[in-house]
Amino acid sequence: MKLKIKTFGITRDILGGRLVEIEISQPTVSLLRSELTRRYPDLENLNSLFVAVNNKYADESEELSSTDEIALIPPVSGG
Amino acid sequence: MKLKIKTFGITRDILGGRLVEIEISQPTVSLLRSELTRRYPDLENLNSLFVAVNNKYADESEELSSTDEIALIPPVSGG
Amino acid sequence: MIKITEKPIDVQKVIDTASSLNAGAVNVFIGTVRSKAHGKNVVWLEYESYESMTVAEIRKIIDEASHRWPLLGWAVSHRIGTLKPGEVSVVVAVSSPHRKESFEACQYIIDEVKTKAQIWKKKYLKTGRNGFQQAHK
Amino acid sequence: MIKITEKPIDVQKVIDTASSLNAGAVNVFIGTVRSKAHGKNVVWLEYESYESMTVAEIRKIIDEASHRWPLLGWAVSHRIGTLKPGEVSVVVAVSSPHRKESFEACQYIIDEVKTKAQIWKKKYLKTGRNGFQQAHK
Repeated sequence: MKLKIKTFGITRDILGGRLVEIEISQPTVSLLRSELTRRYPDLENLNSLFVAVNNKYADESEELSSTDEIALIPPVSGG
Repeated sequence: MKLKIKTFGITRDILGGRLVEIEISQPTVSLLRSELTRRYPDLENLNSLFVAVNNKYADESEELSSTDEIALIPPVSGG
Repeated sequence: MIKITEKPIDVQKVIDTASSLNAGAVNVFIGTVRSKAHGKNVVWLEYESYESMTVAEIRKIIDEASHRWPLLGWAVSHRIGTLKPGEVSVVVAVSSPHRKESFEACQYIIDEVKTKAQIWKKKYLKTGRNGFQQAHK
Repeated sequence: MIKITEKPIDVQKVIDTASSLNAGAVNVFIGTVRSKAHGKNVVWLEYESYESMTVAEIRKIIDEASHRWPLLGWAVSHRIGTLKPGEVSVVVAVSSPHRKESFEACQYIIDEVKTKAQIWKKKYLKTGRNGFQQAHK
């Protein structure tokens, strides 16, 4: 299944784009995370990395579909 | 000696004017205070009453002259 | 800038005066005239100041604040004269490198100004249909 | 009002939005871009936001603050896009009956916005004569 991943902050630099496509079969948040860190090991250096699905922070077990709005949320630095 | 007393806040209502003249011989802050409370007993109801001489809070023993700028400072309420 | 003024306070100007290019934080306190006091409607307030003493007193307060916190800019403006509900009576603005100290310094300054500056307010309250009452607090 | 905007923030407008006739106090926090960071000159900053999440997150922060303190008005505005040193990045304003709670609520809100809102800054720092460096903090 093809997932579209929105990137923000430093994850955009690491993944190299605003919207990155990843192919995973029967994807969950946990599987997505494994696949991303395999391809982009620099993600492991972050103090935290949340995955948001449809504008909510997702649990690791949450199943993903190709119509979900998926986003990577690295440590925030507003203000 | 004739002293001119500036009034502020509630002391203006009690003394009935912005600038009140008081005659005292060999005046000190302490004597002025006694004379004022004798004439205007309502002053005793104030939580505090400072006497300022030439823009500084004065000690009770300070001597006063007719050229001093003397002011009554009741509890403040700015802000 | 320490200003005692009969004219409406320009809040943005007070903020601009306190700002600094090296600051990351500006904290601003704005005191406004409440429409109610002692359970009654406020018709208007009158503020007066013993200006020479007030300016010296506020300067002392600012000196103490500058000693305690790394202030990069500051400004205090207090209105006097007749004010209606909703109008701004006082503005304190400070800038500092980081936000925590801007909050602490601004709160210190307004607390001290309220308890030490030689400024007095007189409230004119509405009591019943045609009645008025004055209050010195 | 919660606003995420590419345009310069009108501080006075944020204050007006947060003001209330029943309030005696308005506290305002203004975050500004510092000219120095990590010991280097800041050339510019870029802020971006995941706007849908950011607005919902700030709304939760405001709800919690309204629960803890008697707020009469509030407004939060955060700038995104390219900012130069001295420019305003964020404004938080709250009004309340008395001053203490206005300081506490405003500080709570900006602390929470900084640690929770989905906003990211990227600093462009000058290193040497022609060098640049990017920093994500």
